Amino acid sequence: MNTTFSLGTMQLKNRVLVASGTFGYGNEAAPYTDLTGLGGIVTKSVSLLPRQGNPPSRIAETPAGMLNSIGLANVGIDAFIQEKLSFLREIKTSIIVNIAASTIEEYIEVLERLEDEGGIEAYEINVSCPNVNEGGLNFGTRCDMTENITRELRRRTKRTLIIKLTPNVTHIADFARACEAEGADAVSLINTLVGMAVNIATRRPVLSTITGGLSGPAIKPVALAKVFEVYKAVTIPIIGIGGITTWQDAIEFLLVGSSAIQVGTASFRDPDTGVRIARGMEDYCLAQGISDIQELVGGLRIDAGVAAPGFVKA
Amino acid sequence: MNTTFSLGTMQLKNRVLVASGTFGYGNEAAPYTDLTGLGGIVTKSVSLLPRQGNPPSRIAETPAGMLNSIGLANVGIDAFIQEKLSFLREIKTSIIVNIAASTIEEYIEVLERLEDEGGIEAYEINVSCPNVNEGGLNFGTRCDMTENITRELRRRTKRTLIIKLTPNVTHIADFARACEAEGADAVSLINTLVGMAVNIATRRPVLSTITGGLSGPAIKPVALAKVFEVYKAVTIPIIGIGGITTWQDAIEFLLVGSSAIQVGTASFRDPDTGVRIARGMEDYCLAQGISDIQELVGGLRIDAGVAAPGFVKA
Amino acid sequence: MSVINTDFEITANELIAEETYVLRFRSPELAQQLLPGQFLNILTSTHIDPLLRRPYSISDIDGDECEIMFSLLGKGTHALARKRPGDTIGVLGPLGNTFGYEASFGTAIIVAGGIGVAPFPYLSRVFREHEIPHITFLGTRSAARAVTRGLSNVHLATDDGSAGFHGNVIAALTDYLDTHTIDNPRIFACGPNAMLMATQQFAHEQGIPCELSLESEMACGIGICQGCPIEHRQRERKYALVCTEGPCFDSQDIVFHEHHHA
Amino acid sequence: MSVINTDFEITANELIAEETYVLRFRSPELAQQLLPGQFLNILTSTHIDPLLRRPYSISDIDGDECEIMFSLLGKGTHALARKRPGDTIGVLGPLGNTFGYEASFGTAIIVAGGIGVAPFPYLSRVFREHEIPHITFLGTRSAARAVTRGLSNVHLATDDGSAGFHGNVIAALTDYLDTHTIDNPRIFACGPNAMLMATQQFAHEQGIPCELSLESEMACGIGICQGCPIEHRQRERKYALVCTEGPCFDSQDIVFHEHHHA
Ligand SMILES: Cc1cc2nc3c(=O)[nH]c(=O)nc-3n(C[C@H](O)[C@H](O)[C@H](O)COP(=O)(O)OP(=O)(O)OC[C@H]3O[C@@H](n4cnc5c(N)ncnc54)[C@H](O)[C@@H]3O)c2cc1C
Ligand SMILES: Cc1cc2nc3c(=O)[nH]c(=O)nc-3n(C[C@H](O)[C@H](O)[C@H](O)COP(=O)(O)OP(=O)(O)OC[C@H]3O[C@@H](n4cnc5c(N)ncnc54)[C@H](O)[C@@H]3O)c2cc1C
Ligand SMILES: Cc1cc2nc3c(=O)[nH]c(=O)nc-3n(C[C@H](O)[C@H](O)[C@H](O)COP(=O)(O)O)c2cc1C
Ligand SMILES: Cc1cc2nc3c(=O)[nH]c(=O)nc-3n(C[C@H](O)[C@H](O)[C@H](O)COP(=O)(O)O)c2cc1C
Ligand code: FES
Ligand code: FES
Repeated sequence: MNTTFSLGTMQLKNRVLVASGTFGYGNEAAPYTDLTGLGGIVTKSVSLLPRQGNPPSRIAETPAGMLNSIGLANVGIDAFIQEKLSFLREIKTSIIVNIAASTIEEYIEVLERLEDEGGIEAYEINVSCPNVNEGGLNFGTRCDMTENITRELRRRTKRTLIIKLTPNVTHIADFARACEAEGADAVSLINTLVGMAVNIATRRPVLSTITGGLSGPAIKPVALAKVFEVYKAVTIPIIGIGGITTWQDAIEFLLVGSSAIQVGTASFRDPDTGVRIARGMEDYCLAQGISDIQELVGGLRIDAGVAAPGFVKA
Repeated sequence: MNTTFSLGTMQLKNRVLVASGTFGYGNEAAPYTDLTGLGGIVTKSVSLLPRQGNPPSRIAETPAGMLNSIGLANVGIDAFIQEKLSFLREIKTSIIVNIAASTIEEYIEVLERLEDEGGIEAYEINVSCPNVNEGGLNFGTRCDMTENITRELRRRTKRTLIIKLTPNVTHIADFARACEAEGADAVSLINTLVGMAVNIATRRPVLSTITGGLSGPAIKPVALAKVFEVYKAVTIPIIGIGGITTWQDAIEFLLVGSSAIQVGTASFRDPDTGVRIARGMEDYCLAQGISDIQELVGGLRIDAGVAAPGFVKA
Repeated sequence: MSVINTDFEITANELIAEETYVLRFRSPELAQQLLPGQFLNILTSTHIDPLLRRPYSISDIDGDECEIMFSLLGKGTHALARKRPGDTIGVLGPLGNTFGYEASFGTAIIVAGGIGVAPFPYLSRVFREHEIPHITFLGTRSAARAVTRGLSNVHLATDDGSAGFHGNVIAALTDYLDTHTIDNPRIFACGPNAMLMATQQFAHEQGIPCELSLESEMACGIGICQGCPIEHRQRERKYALVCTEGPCFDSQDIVFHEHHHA
Repeated sequence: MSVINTDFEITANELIAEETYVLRFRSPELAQQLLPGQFLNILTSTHIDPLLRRPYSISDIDGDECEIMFSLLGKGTHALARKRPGDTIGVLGPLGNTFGYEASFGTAIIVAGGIGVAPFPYLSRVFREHEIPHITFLGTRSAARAVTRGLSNVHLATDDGSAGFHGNVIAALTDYLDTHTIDNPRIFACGPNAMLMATQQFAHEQGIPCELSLESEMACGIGICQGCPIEHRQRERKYALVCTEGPCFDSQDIVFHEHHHA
């Protein structure tokens, strides 16, 4: 049974990655799972300078989901290279460094610093950061900015380049098309949905930043719909993310068009989730007589004559 | 304790309405709850012609939520007036008729037919319908179309006019501003999020229409963030909708800026939910010494110096 | 008639066949009202997930106690299986219409597949009380999953041949009718859609009056969500609602589709 | 040392005070490793809601059995309270650091508020075993909520005056120190943030070394979510993580803020 998958210049040993910001830099979760069982590890977003992150409270549980406003707390590119990369390099799995920045120049600088380092197979670009030059406007909600970032970074690396899309837009397919046109090797989606929660006893927002990002099983139906929308629009591979907790969830994402998936919030409930999912998918394929899991990608069966998807038929 | 609330020409006896499409035409749920305990009933969307709705499967449960693709199944305006309105009129609560259409002309025609009928206090306009003239593009995801509908309908009625907004857009505040500018008395939000689910055994979408609308507790954090975004942008009242299941949820919606709320999916779990919430809110106000529940509307406390909300700080 | 939307205390929850349970609770009001073929919409857990109630046929009535029967499938049935006497469940009902057991016919043929047997102990009890002749064809995957309690004149068919007829329940019925004549029969069927479709076709070919108790996804069970349509030949707007217009339908009125095989 | 992420069978779950339970499970591996002050991250339910684990202090160790103590608050604790012997819970641990009970001091002053008493039966056991003098100040809303088992030399303070000192636990401690001298004391405190803030201030004013066992929202408990920051005077990037760098901190290092009152 073939579980491997080539994505740009990267060769993944299976379709299961762990999502940025939900698995630290790999070392923290190492005691709880066999990291070599993962297709790859996407690091916490790394920025040029260290970031202390937002004040507490940074997280809140919601029905079948959670909100976070971590604020991209991270050690910064220097400390990342000096302290974290050596551990990551030793793990027998693919390493994808997720990059966050507030200006295009910053994205470029972080990427160029990483180009000098071995052991990194791909970059995932988090465009859901407020752009300081544009007054805090999210890069990821502006198609032209997403396009520019992709173009500038593509020019500077031969490594696999993945653009991570935000779901908080009207037509996510437009963003995926822009990434494809500018040479991205893949898009990954979805990042978190904007959400909030209120503590009625104090009458304050639960999160220190008022709003935050919603993740977990609650958002899985939204993520599937976004992946399917993008799958109809581009031919580059899609990495599906959002609420994946079981191997069955992962198969759903493959069927709607994901070539690989990422496990996020579910790792908090159980850090071994990613490895369990990889194993579950393999067992499923064996049981179903599927010789290459690629057969499942985009394998959704749609009867002729059903209504065009994309609008809510409520 | 004052629970009443004036909205345009309508006087609501309390802040709790039941949401369109989740309470039929009132008669079905009557055996299970005391309809007079509700602030109002929003009818299932009514269209000009009867609509049979989508083929099965129309619903699917998801984590703490559900998907639906009912397809606006309804009796049509004639049968609504002849068969449903007489029951609704007799209930001692406010009646808000929700209107759906695929062209502006159709919206106008339905509204004008209803203008001749007594016992209706308000219209809620469902703009989340595919516009046939624009090739199925959703009215509600195009600001100019939302604007046009509001203008044309405002011109034709003195009754309370509520525009119901879809959350599937990048900047929902723009849509609310357009509604306010064109004279809407209120906006209600959110309608359902686009979502989907896959049956991995059959490899088919669970819903016959592939995608559908996500509702229920899962979407509550998204709804709260959207209401808060709109509250900062307009001065007309907001009716908050999305995952409200308990009176505590309702208070959260008031604090972020809702003047009233609607209970949707929760009525399926328990048709008495709306009345229980109205009672719970009243008890809460009494216990807290709140003499007019209006005090809570927009009462969210925000510390000086917190990050501007609206972008995900993941 | 008064409708009920209350928590009831569970008095028993027993494993009666492989992965199949009978759960009882005490409710004189429901016990008095419920008729064969009707169902209850049950809150399987106080957690918000699973969010929706699950419909269950009334399986039998014993004095003041009501019985439902379920087999393990997903979240709801696993939550139900964990319940113990003394725990409570939320029950909303009575819901839906009844089997047409008051129609005029000679002998009732009950056709049940898998957990589709659930409504028939109660129907059989009513047949016995009114001395209405009836014969039961029960199809299951294997002998270990067969639930015959409360039934009469049972002919078992198993997919694996572990007991009774080796094959499906319609094959068993056809086989039986090859050698027996039934006077003025009427079929009452409940089970998976594939079985109902076969039953429909069989009844049509043999010209036997037939009613089907249908399943559907349901969000509300009371007609407010429009989530449970079935294509119906007599309806102007194409669909009937399984929850309020069913679950029991005249077989001739129902149009099955591809997706019902799923 | 080996970390554990397994389901364990519950051996007891008892109500020991108003809305307060002690739950035990058997795990020789954990019983051998866990030290006072550490915690476990517990899956309170197999349902997907509540989604996240909840952290609970190790309350005591008895042979091969581990004990946690909890009081009813929201979804997780209500789910835990429904558990019965024979049911299982998912446990991940041992997590966090320990109390600095190996520091050099004369007498330990334990300050506990409400369910903040949870870690102290175990700490007290270690103190007793090593013959370290200690005295315990326990504050609760009322006498009915006071849990004193496993503690030694307890001075109770209740908000409603229903037993012991009438007032909060720091007032009780202040009152005590007015009339007693404690030789080379060290405070070990756990409880609601308001109490910890008062304890911090008291320790600072009195010049008593003090450690606080902090609470925080936690998604993972193992350092992968960055969800549990506390402002820390010794940290370059302002915050320490309660789950991996705590939960026990030197009182002098911790900066509380407005929101901690909530
Ligand atoms: C009127 C009516 C009466 C019913 N009476 C009974 C009864 O007496 N006893 C009983 O056990 N059930 C009965 N059902 C079915 C019952 O309501 C639930 O659907 C069933 O118990 C599964 O619930 P769950 O929560 O365990 O599974 P879910 O978590 O809802 O589903 C688990 C998986 O099984 C699939 N699934 C769900 N339902 C079915 C199904 N019916 N057939 C095949 N796959 C399915 C789902 O798609 C999902 O993949 C009845 C349904 C209706 C509409
Ligand atoms: C290191 C550590 C050790 C802990 N040890 C224990 C222990 O030994 N025993 C114990 O009972 N608890 C302990 N807790 C707290 C515990 O993890 C849970 O937060 C608590 O049991 C409530 O969970 P719940 O699911 O019942 O409530 P939730 O459903 O999470 O919350 C219900 C409501 O209470 C509020 N809330 C949640 N937690 C708190 C809180 N701590 N104080 C005030 N309001 C709150 C929420 O905002 C919400 O409104 C510890 C926490 C930490 C970080
Ligand atoms: C606590 C937390 C921190 C996150 N941090 C990042 C981040 O630094 N960079 C990023 O691109 N995405 C980040 N994400 C988003 C996840 O990678 C993922 O896209 C999202 O959570 C949806 O997947 P899930 O539902 O499986 O969690 C974070 C998510 C969570 C919950
Ligand atoms: C089954 C179902 C049918 C619905 N039908 C309509 C409708 O006809 N018109 C409309 O404006 N909204 C409709 N809605 C949307 C609800 O009114 C509401 O906006 C949405 O469900 C979010 O609220 P909730 O999470 O409380 O359900 C429907 C929702 C559901 C679940
Ligand atoms: S289940 Fe809601 S209308 Fe039938
Ligand atoms: S709880 Fe996740 S980092 Fe501390």
